[in-house]
Amino acid sequence: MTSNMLPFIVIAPVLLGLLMLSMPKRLNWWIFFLLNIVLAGVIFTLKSKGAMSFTFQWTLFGTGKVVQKLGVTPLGWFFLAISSAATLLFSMFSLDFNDKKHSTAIAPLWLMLVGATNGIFLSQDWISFFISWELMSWTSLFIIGHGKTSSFKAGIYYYALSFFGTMAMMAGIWLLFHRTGSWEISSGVLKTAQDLSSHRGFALTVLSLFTVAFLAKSALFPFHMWPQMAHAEAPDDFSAYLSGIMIKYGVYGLLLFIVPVFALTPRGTIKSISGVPWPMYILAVMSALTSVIGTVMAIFTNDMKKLMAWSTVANVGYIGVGLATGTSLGYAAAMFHTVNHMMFKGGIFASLAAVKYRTGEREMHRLGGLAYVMPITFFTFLLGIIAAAGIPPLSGFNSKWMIFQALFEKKMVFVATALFFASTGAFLYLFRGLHTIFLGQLSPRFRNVKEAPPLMSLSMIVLMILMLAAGIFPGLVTGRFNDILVAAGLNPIKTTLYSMTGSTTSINSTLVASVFALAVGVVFFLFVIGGRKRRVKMMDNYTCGEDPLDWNVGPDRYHYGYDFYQPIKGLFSWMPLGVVEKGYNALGRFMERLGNLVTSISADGTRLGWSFVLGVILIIVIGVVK
Amino acid sequence: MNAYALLGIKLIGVSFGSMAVGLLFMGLGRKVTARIQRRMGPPFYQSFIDVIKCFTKTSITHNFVMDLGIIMALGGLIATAFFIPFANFSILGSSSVVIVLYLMSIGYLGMAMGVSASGNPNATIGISRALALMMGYEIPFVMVIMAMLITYNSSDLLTYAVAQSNGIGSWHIWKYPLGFIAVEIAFQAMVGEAPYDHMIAPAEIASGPMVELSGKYLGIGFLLHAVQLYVETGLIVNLFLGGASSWYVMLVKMFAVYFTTLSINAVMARYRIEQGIRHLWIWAGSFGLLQLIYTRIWG
Amino acid sequence: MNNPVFLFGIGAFALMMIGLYGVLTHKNIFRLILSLGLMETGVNLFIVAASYWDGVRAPILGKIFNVKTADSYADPLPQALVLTSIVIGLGVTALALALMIKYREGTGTLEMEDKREEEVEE
Amino acid sequence: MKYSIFLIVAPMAMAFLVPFLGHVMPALSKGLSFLTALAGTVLSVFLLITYKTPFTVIMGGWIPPFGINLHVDMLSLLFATVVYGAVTLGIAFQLSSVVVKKPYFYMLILLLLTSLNGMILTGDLFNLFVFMEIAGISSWALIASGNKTAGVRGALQYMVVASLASVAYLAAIAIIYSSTGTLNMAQISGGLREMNSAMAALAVLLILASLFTEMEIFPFNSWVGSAYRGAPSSISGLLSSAVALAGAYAMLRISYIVFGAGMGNIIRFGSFNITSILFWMGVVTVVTGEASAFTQKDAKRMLAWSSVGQMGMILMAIAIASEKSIYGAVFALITHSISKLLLFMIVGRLVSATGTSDWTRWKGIGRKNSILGIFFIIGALGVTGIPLFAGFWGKFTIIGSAFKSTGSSYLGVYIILAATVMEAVYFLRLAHALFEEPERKPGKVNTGIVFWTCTTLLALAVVIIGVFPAPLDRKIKKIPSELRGDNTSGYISTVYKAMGR
Repeated sequence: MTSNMLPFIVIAPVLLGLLMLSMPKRLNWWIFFLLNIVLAGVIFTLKSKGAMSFTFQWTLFGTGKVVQKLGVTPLGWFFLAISSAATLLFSMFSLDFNDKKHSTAIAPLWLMLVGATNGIFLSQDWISFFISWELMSWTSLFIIGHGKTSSFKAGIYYYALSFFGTMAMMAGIWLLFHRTGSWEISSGVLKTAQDLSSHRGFALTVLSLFTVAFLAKSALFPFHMWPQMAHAEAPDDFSAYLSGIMIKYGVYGLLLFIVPVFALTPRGTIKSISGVPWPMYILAVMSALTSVIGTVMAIFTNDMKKLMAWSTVANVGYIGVGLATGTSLGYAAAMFHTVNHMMFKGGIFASLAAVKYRTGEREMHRLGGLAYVMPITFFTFLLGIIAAAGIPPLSGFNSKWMIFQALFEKKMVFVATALFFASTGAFLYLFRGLHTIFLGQLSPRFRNVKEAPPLMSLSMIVLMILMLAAGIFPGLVTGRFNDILVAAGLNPIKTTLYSMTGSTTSINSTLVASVFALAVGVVFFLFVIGGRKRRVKMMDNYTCGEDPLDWNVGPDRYHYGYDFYQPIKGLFSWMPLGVVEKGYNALGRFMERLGNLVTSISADGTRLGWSFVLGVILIIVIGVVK
Repeated sequence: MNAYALLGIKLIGVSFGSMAVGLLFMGLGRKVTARIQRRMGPPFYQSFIDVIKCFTKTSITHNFVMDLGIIMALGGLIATAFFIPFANFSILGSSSVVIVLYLMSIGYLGMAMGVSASGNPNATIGISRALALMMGYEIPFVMVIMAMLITYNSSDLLTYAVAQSNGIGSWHIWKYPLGFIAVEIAFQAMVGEAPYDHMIAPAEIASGPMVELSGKYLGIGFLLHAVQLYVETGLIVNLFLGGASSWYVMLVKMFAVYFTTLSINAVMARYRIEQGIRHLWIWAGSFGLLQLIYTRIWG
Repeated sequence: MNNPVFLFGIGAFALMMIGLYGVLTHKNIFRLILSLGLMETGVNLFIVAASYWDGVRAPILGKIFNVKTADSYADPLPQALVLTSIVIGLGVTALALALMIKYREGTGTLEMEDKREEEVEE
Repeated sequence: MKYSIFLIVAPMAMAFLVPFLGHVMPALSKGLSFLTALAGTVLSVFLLITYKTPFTVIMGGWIPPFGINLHVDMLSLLFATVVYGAVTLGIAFQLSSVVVKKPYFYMLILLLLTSLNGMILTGDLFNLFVFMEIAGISSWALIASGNKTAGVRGALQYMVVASLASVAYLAAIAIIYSSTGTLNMAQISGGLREMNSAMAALAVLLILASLFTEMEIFPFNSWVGSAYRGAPSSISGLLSSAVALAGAYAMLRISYIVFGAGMGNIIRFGSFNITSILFWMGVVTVVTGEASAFTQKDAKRMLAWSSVGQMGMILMAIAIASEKSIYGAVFALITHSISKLLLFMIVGRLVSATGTSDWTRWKGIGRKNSILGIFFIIGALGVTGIPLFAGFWGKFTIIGSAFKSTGSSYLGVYIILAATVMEAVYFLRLAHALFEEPERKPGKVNTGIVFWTCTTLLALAVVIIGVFPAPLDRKIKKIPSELRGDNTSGYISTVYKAMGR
């Protein structure tokens, strides 16, 4: 394995993806799967070779000398590894998902996207980073759209915000280049850290430009509304990738550039709130806000994919808070939650895709009772939501716990309160998903629904095992963080295979899991020795044997699912939840008005002369005013 | 004997002990309520009889999710009970309050899953109310806990309990008076007593979650409530009432907490669900917030 | 005031303004073309005026004018410019009139209006 | 290097030949016009390859200010090449179209070619005016050449605005000539500074107004939508890729050589700060152009307004006037020409396949013609300036130079960056619509070997320049130093040398 492998894992998927554009759909999915195996294999052997890099130099007059460098940093490798593993699982899932009936033509684009992802995580210079970033943006746009008018609205919304971020990043990259004279990311970090004391305005401008790009990609406030459209409208199997991996690019960016800058800045250089530099405190508040908004919106959503999209937003908020604390604990927590979110949200979206695959429904209240016919899907979803809610034996708890420890360390109790609110709200919407899709009445329409096909089931089972493993043995994941933390200029954290040490206490997740198992054992014993049980059809009990169908009430109406939390809706009416979205829409409308105004000045034949005169006046005004 | 096996046996003891304590409280509670309402009430051991009777009956199930959920529910709560220090002693050596808060949730989740798998809309409505109410009481509760947490820089319940062991003057009631009020209000909702008994609401939704449970399922349901009482009263005692130096003091304090709750329950009517949450947010929430602000800035 | 440059200048400016007024106030294509023609005439006059100065003669060699030295010639270039410009103006006007006729054939009107839904060819 | 005159003369001669020949053998005349353009392309490429230093050709032995000089440097040669290439492909495209044009059409194209090359090569202000007028006349006629009224309307609108512009330009020439006594650009250079500053400002104002019209800068671009829409697509493509290019060239040349004495010396006349005029007009143009394109349901209007947006950005780059910004502007102009021509070709065929230029009714047409759709995406990404596609390097450099320059306002740059978001949105919106589920059965797109050759060449150019910009870079990077005034190889000194001073 030489360093030539680095460009290979970036370029090969892109080229193969281009080639695949002219191949049949089903074959493409196989190629996609097989290449992902190769890529994952290559990526997992990279680590053992230690630091390696591939450099490519060229010169343009416009850009000066450019040293493009792909290299493996601890952070990059970590993201690369988890993303390639997850991609492998999702591609296995997609193999069965895209059968003859459901097949979409997105495999080539997806493969290009995988190449772009690898590029982002390997880039050591801004040019490569930017190129990969843009490649990722537009390929994902077409995947989200996948030829549906309704989906495309979501896609273009996503792309507009993302492109806005990209443009901000372009500005940031140039400002940084003019300051450092180099395209290298690491020298940019060092220089910006120095500038925070000497040229504060400049450094903050650069930082905020990059932050805009990363926030837009990670759907943090004020860019939090695109996932509910994009995740919901994307192809079902792609939603898992979108939520599991794509939303983490921004997190990666923040960990790559923003957090190290503040880590390298000596204490006291910049005013701090609660022990956190104020820009980072603002980031923390924005992230907390994101998770509160995401939670509240999720509670009142009827579309299952939208619900989970809002849940993704909420979880990214957690990650943002974690890394905004800027401590090693917070940094590690952010990474840990990234991994966990990848697993549990991957699992959840995979199970939703399986449900959609079998039933074709997306509105939750039309479903119900699918647990009884799709047990593997149900268990994936169940473990997913347990992890998402942060309940102990599963992985989500460990990372949430670490995030809270990071907050307690800095005594950021108000941010923590917001997160607790989001965390409690998570139970509401997660249970709602569980109940409305999988529990309650099984509609007769779905009585003959089968379990998901084998490869889909297999990848869901693997995801379940991963979630459990990371939950019971957190050290499997946290053990990898110390290299990354040291590389970012932070102290290592204390962790073993079984336990983690936070600021206020340490926990032993394995112990928690085992006492839980013990308690369940006790109850199971009670359950077994209790009287015998009889299996009765649902209708035979609470409708007293009457069939509601006789009164023209179908079981799907008897299934309490629609507008689940209607009684408490009024409680949230005071929150200005849609205000940002309304702002964007107003901006869009303003632009349309402006466009109409301009075209009406100019396209109306009678105003030709006037436009000329107006132009002359405009020149005079600008010339004289400036 | 192997240390792990010994610990296991102890934990099994704790699990049955917590059930027993909870059932005893329930029995006494029924007596107390009856006396407030000028009735005789059942004997204090009635709950034990009920549970045993339930376990001997034939029960109805609809599907495997129901079994799973109900087992998970009680298992989760018992696991939580392991983490509650009893008489200033924590059997697992540590009892992080964050774990307690989150582990308790698995009990709720299991319960919710089990009963909503029964397919009865009443049960689901009950669950949806319970979860909604959770948003009401969890936030004030957490805020108060965080106030303690930043004072002691520890999230161990045992630390809090030990810190209050110097007589009644060192109790957290005095140190965190606003917090105590907040938690008391939240506690009323936590155990689901009036005015926050939306989840059960016998007259509206036929006891909500319990509606479809029978036989041993109902028995486990009772046990669930029992362990919940144990955990939650234990939590309050450890947080505010100075823990305890001996097991009977602990029990007395725990019952005292429950007694207060019952007394309020006996004389209150039920809020509507959104009124209840609003009430919790406004009163418990503001007290908790004030406590947190006070502690963060001057504490 | 008697300076012909000044008078020419005034005249040129006036012509241009009249033309501009026509362009700004008329929808009729024919009037637009006429107005543009006026403006062009104005600017041609302006070029001639700008290059005139007193005491020089037309730059035509010959005995008729009894020109002795080259110094007293007027600058011949502006006249060339104006001639060129007049020719171009002629071309433009001719083409514009042709377009106008075609426009009239297509729409039946001489009013300049914008129609967005008209058919277009490849 | 003497051959450079053929770039102007050859198409002019052919333009006179074609209509006569057309009466006898129409096919031959059309082929001949194509061959002329092709030969010109070959010649200009040859000149480009053998190019060493800038040189000046004095026409007819008359030394300026009495005669006219042509100036050939990298900038003009490169642009001439692009114009020739674009026109060649445009003619080929038109020949492959189902709409058969008469030989006059090709005569007009050759005339357009002549005049654009004249604009690019000439070193004389009045000569520039003459060529601008010829370009105007031929393009109006070309726009109106369709048998639909839309073209005539567009041509008339263009004609009105352009006539105003030419009046303004002539008036400016009169002012400049009466004060400096010359119309040669190199000789005027710096001369404006010695004029009465009010007169100079007036001249500058009038020249800017006319050049802005040529370059489609807001609000002088009122004709753009109708003209681009009404014209046959080959002509719309040429308007965007050749005519606007020549306009931008004139802007570049005049603002650096005539207003100032070389690049970076643009000065203020009295209270008139030309740099900020160019800069802010550029910003305003980008915003309004992108906003207008954003609202269009008509694909050709959309592309037209998108050109406006690009021109705005290029104007901003011209205003910044640093070496990098000129490099970026030229790069962006060339890549814009390539991508826009590609887009107009595809759009033209889609219009004829569907009978409408309303892109919302084109849904699903790319599903059957997937390569066409992919080419559209390539063109769209090329214009938008996405990395790995041609437009990126120009845009990237312009933005970079804007942040480097002290004269530019960062606010303006941020505004431009934000406005380009709209550009990405409307292009990809249309690109995606091509692949959406069709509402009705899409028609057959008329393609053929000629069409595929043209589009493939252009699409490949977009991708290749995007991925390997180095060959183009080698040419363009010579331009900034040639535009400098203080340089021995600069424009002014070369012209003076040729005049023997």
